[in-house]
Amino acid sequence: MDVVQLFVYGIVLGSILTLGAIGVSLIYGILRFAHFAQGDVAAFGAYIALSVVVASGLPALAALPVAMLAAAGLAILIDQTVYRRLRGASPVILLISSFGMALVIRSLIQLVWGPHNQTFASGIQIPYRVGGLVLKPDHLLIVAAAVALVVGLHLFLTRTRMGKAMRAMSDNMDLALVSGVPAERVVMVTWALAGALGAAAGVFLGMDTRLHPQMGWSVLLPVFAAAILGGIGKPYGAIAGGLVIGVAMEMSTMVIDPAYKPAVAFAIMVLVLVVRPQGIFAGKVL
Amino acid sequence: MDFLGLESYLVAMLTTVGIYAVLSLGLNVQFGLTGQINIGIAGFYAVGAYTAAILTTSESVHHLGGFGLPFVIGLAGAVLMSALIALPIGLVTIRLRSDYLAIATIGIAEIIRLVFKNEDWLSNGVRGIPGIERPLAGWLGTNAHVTLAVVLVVLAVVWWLCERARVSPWGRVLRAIRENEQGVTAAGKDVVRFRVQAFVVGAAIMGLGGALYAHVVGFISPEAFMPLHATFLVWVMLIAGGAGNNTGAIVGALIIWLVWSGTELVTGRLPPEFATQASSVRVLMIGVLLQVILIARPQGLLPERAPRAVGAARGRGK
Amino acid sequence: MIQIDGLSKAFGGLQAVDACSFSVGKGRVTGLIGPNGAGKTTLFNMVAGFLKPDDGKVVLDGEDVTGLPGHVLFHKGLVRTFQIPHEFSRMTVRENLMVVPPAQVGENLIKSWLRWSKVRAEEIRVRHKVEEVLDFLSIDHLADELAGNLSGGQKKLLELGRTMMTDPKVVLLDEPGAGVNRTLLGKLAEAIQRLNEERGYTFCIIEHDMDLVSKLCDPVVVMAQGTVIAEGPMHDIRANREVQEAYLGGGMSGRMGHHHDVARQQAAAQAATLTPREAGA
Amino acid sequence: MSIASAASSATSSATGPAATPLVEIDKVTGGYGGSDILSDVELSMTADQIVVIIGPNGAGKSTLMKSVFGLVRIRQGHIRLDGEEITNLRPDLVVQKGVGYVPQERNVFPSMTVAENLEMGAFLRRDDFRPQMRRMYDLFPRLAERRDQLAGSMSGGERQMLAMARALMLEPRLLLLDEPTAGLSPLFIDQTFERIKEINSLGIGILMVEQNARQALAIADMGYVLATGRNRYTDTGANLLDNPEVAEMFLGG
Repeated sequence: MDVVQLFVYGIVLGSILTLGAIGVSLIYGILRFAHFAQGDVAAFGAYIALSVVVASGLPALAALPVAMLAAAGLAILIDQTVYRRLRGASPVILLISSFGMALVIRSLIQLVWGPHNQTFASGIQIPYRVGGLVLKPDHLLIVAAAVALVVGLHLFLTRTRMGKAMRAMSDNMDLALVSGVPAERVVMVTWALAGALGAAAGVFLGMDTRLHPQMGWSVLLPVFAAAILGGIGKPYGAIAGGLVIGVAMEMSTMVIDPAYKPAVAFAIMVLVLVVRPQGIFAGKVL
Repeated sequence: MDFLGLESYLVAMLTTVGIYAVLSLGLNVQFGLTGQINIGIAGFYAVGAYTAAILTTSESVHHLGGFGLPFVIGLAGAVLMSALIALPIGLVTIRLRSDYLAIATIGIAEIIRLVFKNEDWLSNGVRGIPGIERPLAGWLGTNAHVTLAVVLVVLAVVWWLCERARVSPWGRVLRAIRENEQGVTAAGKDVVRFRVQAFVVGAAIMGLGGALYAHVVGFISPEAFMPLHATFLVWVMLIAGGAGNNTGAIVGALIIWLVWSGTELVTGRLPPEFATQASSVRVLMIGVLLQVILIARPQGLLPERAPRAVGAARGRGK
Repeated sequence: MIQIDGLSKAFGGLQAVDACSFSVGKGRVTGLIGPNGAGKTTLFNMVAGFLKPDDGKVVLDGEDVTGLPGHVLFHKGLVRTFQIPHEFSRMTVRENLMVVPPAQVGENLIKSWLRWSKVRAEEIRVRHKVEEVLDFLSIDHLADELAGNLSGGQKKLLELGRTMMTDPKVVLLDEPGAGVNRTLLGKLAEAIQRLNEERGYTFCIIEHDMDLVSKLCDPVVVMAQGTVIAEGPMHDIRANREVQEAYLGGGMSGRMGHHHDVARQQAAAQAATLTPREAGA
Repeated sequence: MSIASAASSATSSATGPAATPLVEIDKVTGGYGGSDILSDVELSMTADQIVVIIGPNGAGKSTLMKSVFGLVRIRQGHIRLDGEEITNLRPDLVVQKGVGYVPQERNVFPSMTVAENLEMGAFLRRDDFRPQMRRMYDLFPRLAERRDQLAGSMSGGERQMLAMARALMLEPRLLLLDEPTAGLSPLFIDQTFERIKEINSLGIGILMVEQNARQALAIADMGYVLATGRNRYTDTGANLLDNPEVAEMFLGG
């Protein structure tokens, strides 16, 4: 397939991974643990959107706010019921707990929405043709919405009191606490943001391909690869990381079997971890 | 349920528990002793299963081999192959922090699964490899009791090897690395070498578990090596039984499998149209159980205990 | 035993250790003191192979060992302790000590499986050594206690005990007295003294507790601003004006001769602030 | 010379010994976890003073300062701020009572800009803090030049300035400084002491721990010498500078 075409697909996938990776990075920056249920929170958001779409007949993008809200609520709920009780335990315990939480969410999804593949909209979209390039309307929507969300997040982190408090806490926890930053509130906002952005990633992934209960698990590896590439704990790095991983995964199909796309994410991640554990884009931080 | 039905149910259940106990012991070498988080158990489990299947099945045009070799050679091959796969992975990833290692092992397991799913010449892809004989079938027949006995013998040997490893100076260095790496360097030990060894030994044991599985079930396909059964349950077993404690690893396998199949008894009563939902309910319950254990008793049922020092005054010591 | 020759290390723009030279005599207990930020721990880390020096040489018992990694130096007989104890918390005190002896047969897993009698015989030897060490430090009652449960002072004793599990040529102790209560401090000092006198151990000790230094160490080396400014018995060191100035932070202007302007400014500033005092007094 | 007369003569503007001290540390015993680091320590200062705590390593200097700030468990004794009890009060509440604290290390938010660091300093303020921010830029012109630069990319000296400015954003009555000149080049050490004097001249009490005893005592109204967690000498900065016993004490005399 055409290089430029694959690049476009890469940008679309990259936008989706970016949103997931930002969530992972935000959680890591504030709570210092790798949240392995992030992919499944994203899948949950996608399925909520599916229910809205089915019930109302609106397009998936219109269901996005509801999905984001619901996933934010879910993220806060699991934090309050489980992770909060494990604060102060070693990150290893939290990591294993989140690994278990991933399965809980996945089985809930399967229970409620069934194990089959589903799509937001049946029928085939008529793509735009620009030169030799094929652009699906959904792809444009995904990229535009992802950009809007990232800009929104940027404004939140740099312009609002709470956003700055979040950055301060991720930067220097002790100093933030003595400055009067309300730690538990910041933690809740962090979960809400990570959940909402995860839900957006899930909805976009569902628009781009299809929904199935394993979608969260299958996207977890590239999402973490993106977060690590960008320097985990650094949301702005996650943007670059997500785009690099997305483009690399799509472009790789020119030389290797598309079935091995996840292996590309993995290979890049291991390379980064071994060569430059602080991430490629260290320096530009939360 | 009549007596024979109950008995065959028990035999089948204990056989499965035996296989899980082997996996749990393998994880204990990595996580319990050394503190390595391997979320790719399924990968090494699959390598072991496919290796044993390819080595022992009779020749087939659908996949590599088979070579029709004896059961014991299949086991040895499984151990060797998973160790060989683990070695380069270990050398590359072992210096990583625990959470990075965790995500890296997820990737490894995923890639291994993709290989078995897509490389038809090797594994017959999604159609899988059928016709794997019961352990020692040519010699002792296909009796389920024999199968159970073989699994339990292998388990006993693995337990003994793991226990010896734990109380040996080798295990002592691993536990010290888990506690404080710099302190081990200051004691003149090459930390990286020990960590790679632990990772490889653990993976080899998981491969052995995979070989047992292939022979017990008789048919393998990539479906069997999804992270849920192959990785997640093993983690819950080790955490519940007590990380760092080899006996705990076995007890955990038994108890969690009891709970797991117990949940089937509950969900089995649901009308058939809820069959798919039922399996989700079971995973849900196990997932919640893990959270409860982590919050209420993170050290597990049988917490880690210091090995009794060799030559201590009591017992047979000098 | 150790000769340190022109050792230097800079972090970013900061010259932490600047052409530092002194030697640690065989069978002596050499003290290394100096105000905070003098570069003592950096120097220690370089000597013990935990940091690579930018320049200079470390000679151990006649052999150039500059830049060798920590676990290699360990096998050459150079052992260190840490300012913050690096104990293995969820292991017993006995196990903590048993980890240390080098090249144990049972550290090979295959041999542990197949040659257990050999491993066992060695374990018994190591165990006796542990008992001897615990006895020497009079903490034998703690043998089966988890190291994480020990008090700060007991952990320091354990650190010292770990160095005794090999037969080191020289032991570097990084602030053995920090965070140790008075009673245990006496015990620790006595142990160091006896190891030196009865077993001929060579020590080099960073310490801030001057009572401990004067009790244990001869000679004492004083570092300030990354370099050695004095060397001698503690008695002379106390009376040394330059050392006193270093501790008061005034020694700096004297040493900053190459920054003439800064030095002059500082001198002027000091003179200015001293005037009213003299007037008042 | 007695302590009281030294204090009043050293600070011409002192309101006399009868005035309520800004800070009063009254026979404080305490430490971290189980063990006491401070025993029966006393210290008293007024709002217009610069007070320096010096002493050999392990004397408990930083611990004493942290005890004012609620970071140390005080077992016995009292700490009062303007006569009000603040013993064992939570750090963020101590901040609200008008105490600014500049830790020795990790005292800025490295990946936030200078301006954002100052905003974080004012986090507890609900009113308009921009006038105070302008005052800080006037006091530290270097920070004004770099207001949009990330704190992490600044030199040690600039970061120290920023840390002080950040702590001043709540307009505290008392500023605690933990070794403000540690690791700074001589030029920045001089500048830092100059700024400290200026801050004090704005009517903010300064209580600081310093290794650089000679220069610190030179600007101090009062000096407290601690050794092994106890008061050893208390006198005017000038007198302590003159006292040969102080120098020897550092060497265990």
